Amino acid sequence: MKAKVYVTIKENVLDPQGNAVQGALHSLGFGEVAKVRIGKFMEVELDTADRGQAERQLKEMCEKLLANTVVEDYRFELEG
Amino acid sequence: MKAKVYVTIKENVLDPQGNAVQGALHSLGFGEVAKVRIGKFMEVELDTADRGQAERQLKEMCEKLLANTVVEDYRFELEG
Amino acid sequence: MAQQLAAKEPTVEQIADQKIYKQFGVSDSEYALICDFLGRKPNYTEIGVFSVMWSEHCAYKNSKPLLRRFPTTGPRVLMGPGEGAGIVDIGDNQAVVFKIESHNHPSAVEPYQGAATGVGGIIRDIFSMGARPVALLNSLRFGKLDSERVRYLFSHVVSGIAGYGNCIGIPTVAGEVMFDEAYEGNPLVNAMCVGLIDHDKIQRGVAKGVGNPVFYVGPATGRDGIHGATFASEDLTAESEAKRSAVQVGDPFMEKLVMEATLELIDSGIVLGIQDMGAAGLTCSSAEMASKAGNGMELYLDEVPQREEGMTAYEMMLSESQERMLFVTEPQHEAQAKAIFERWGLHCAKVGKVTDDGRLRLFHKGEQVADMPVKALVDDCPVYQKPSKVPDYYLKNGSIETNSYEQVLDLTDALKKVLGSPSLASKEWVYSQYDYQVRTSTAVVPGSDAAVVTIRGTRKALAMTTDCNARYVYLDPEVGGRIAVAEAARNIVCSGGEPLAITDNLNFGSPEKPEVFWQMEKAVDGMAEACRQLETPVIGGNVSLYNESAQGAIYPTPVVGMVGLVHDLDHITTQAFQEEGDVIFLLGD
Amino acid sequence: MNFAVLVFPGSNCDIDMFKAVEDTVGEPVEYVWHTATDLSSYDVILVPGGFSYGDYLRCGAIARFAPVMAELKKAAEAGKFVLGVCNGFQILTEAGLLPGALIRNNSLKFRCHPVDLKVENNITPFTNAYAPGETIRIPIAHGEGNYVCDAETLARLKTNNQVVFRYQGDNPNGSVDNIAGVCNERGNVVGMMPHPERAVSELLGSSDGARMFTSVLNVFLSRVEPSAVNGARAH
Ligand SMILES: Nc1ncnc2c1ncn2[C@@H]1O[C@H](COP(=O)(O)OP(=O)(O)O)[C@@H](O)[C@H]1O
Repeated sequence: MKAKVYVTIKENVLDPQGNAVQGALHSLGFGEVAKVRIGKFMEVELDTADRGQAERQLKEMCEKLLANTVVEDYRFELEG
Repeated sequence: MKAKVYVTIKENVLDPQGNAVQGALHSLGFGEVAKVRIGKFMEVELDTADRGQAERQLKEMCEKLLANTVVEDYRFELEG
Repeated sequence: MAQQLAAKEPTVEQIADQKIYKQFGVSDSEYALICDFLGRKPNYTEIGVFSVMWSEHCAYKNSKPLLRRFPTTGPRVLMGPGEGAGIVDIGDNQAVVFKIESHNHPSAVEPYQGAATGVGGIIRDIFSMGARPVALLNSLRFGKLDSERVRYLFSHVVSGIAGYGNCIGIPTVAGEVMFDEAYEGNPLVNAMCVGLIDHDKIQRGVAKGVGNPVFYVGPATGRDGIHGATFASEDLTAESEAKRSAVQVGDPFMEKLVMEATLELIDSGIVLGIQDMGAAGLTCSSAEMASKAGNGMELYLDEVPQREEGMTAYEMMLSESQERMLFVTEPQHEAQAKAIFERWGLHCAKVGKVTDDGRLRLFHKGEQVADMPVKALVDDCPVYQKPSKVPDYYLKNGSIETNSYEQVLDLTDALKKVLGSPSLASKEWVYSQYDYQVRTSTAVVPGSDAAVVTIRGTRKALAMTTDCNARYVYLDPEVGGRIAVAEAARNIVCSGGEPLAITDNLNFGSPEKPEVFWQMEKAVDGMAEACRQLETPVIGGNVSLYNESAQGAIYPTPVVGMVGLVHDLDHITTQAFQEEGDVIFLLGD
Repeated sequence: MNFAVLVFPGSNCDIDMFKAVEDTVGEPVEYVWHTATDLSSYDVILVPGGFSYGDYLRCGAIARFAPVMAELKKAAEAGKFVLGVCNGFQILTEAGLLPGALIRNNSLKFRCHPVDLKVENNITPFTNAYAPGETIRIPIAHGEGNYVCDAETLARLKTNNQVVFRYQGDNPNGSVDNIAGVCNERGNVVGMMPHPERAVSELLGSSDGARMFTSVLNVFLSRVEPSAVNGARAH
């Protein structure tokens, strides 16, 4: 089973990388870029067919390791 | 207009980050994790209503800055 | 799928008839020689192995005659060119190990990873000798900063060097950066590493003891950095595109583990021979280790850890996946070796055996897939004496009447111009991204002449620098070569050190051009002369040729990396004026 | 007094920390491997800098799960002295032993150079040899030292006097309120981005960091409340 995990920086936390990329895009001439936020996109393959179990596990992985919930939010999608 | 950009490491390129996270998940007891690949997830806000233009611009931004096409693939979705 | 891929490999006959070997850079006469050595025509794996062993990078076939002109011995030299790195005695049973290496072409394609893996490679050269790496240096050349591409290359190369060195925890203490149109399409990225070792710990890359097992340690092998020829004979489908050789990606964390485990293994005294897998990975390390011991080697490729499915013998032998090592120990020490690596979270795989027949034999899926004489691979590559010709520009410059130039009268303005040029401006932007203090031994940090690194438990220190003013070398290669060595020596002396020896990186254009070959010859002569005068022998180095772009060859850039011994910490001197009222002298004329 | 220097795969300032203890206070010091399950024989536990587990994913994120971390938590709860420097600070925040988080420098670049620090809190066991408000010079070397926390936490840090160091002059990483180091409420766990172990001799450019080590030794020897030690000194 495959999962996609998205980790994003919390709305009220500054995103230095996003700001820098936005600046860079402006100086490349993409003036219509109003905002950029940069997060992580993870593809996780799980050796299990049990959807419920996979979901529980992913939630736990995110809470424990994949995201730092002090500054980040996460969500995931299970495929197949 | 909002876009979501996904940047992933090319299939046969080494992903040390993904490997390290996979190892960590294993030692945390998530033995069923078969593979982890870590990429980037970006949210880009564009001050434009022209979908075609937005698409062209996003493609160019990805090629020029957001992805390093030597080692990364990208795709994007336009919302709204 | 494996079968399918293997079936795509050209047959022995196709290689011969369609001259496929040429795509590997093997000439007709070299191919004929290979057939002679084998007593038959080579298969795809064999021609691949020969082509890398007989490349300029491994065999120095165009530069060997020149390298012989360097003085390479001296009372302090414990190991000269030939091994991974040279070694110089610094007294008290201690020695300094150092070498420089280029990663120019990979950095032009992918600057961050190219530079990072260049640093990773040179570090492996040092710790595979048994030495503890204590400092990194670099020498960089780029085109002019007004180009967007150049700025991209420059900033990513610097990040790549920083990313690798900072993570592994070896301070990057010195270097140089210059900008000139001559490097527009072909940047230079040379990395140097300096290590410390006790005399009795010095290792060599030898496959000693017939019957002994050969171990592979490090991450799994992928299709990284295999030369493009693999798929050149295939139609470029989406599928083959995806399988094509991948850019090598550095993993400094992995290398840190491999380094610590390797040093621990060497400390335990059970290693008979060890070598890193650098260029042409498994091929070069196995052949060279066997050759140095006068032995042969068998490799069981199914045992090689693999990152991807369906890898062929050819791909495994030519892969340049990073952070891998090969070592030989006696069978009874296998468990001890494994335990050391396991403590560091690493696996080591038994992938071969030392044999007495002087052959490199490869086995894959129950079959012998290659069988080549080791000596032919390592020693018998033909050496070429390329034709040389004095370039027109040099002749023309010789007749220029310098008095005809107008004298500069506005010196303030001239000085401002000079100071404002990026090549001369402060390099703080660069070195503030490097962790130059980790290991807490850096007594002189970047920003002075040579860097100085202390040796704990002694009053001694090492001074180190990289130098080359390629514009001088271009204008007069012989004088320029001398100047490069002399400048390095001055930097060492001004920092309080006694120059010990140099490592050099000969970055030149194509040796097929007689004018370029002339530059090489002359530059080497000049350097050799300076090394003799200053009693700083060349204990190792690297050659990077074919540095050309659409605009032509780069400036001839023979980078000098020099290390000196500071006999007492009190001798350390920095560049800055110290106090008001101090007297200023000008030495020389 | 017994010092422990924790070693994770990828730690690289462990040796420097060890040497600093030897050179400043000369008390017994040992490396403790990340798999260790007993810290009971140590009085001070130093979590050194480096790139534990490559700092892949997030700095310190993977290290916090090492077996030794459970013991470190116990030690902190028992009131033992814990100092995390650079990656060590990141590990302590990831482990929840210190509030907040450390994200990418606002310059997005790794930065290595000396900085001036203002000692904001000199009643922690590691800082009581400094005068309050004193400026000291200590090098930084990090790519992710930008301290962030929510407004509530920040207010709490200030009320409880948990800000230990602030950057003086240039803020090198964009850290909120110029914060360079913080402690827990009790004051026995301190985390900071600058490297005091790199500033223990004039040969290294500064010896201002040495007092962090002598300080903790003094506190230990006096075996009284850290604030009393400080209070006893005339300012
Ligand atoms: N790529 C680099 N990496 C590390 N240090 C560098 C680099 N480039 C320059 N430096 C350092 O900056 C200082 C000035 O360098 P440079 O301008 O080449 O001066 P010099 O001609 O006196 O050697 C030296 O200390 C040098 O080591």
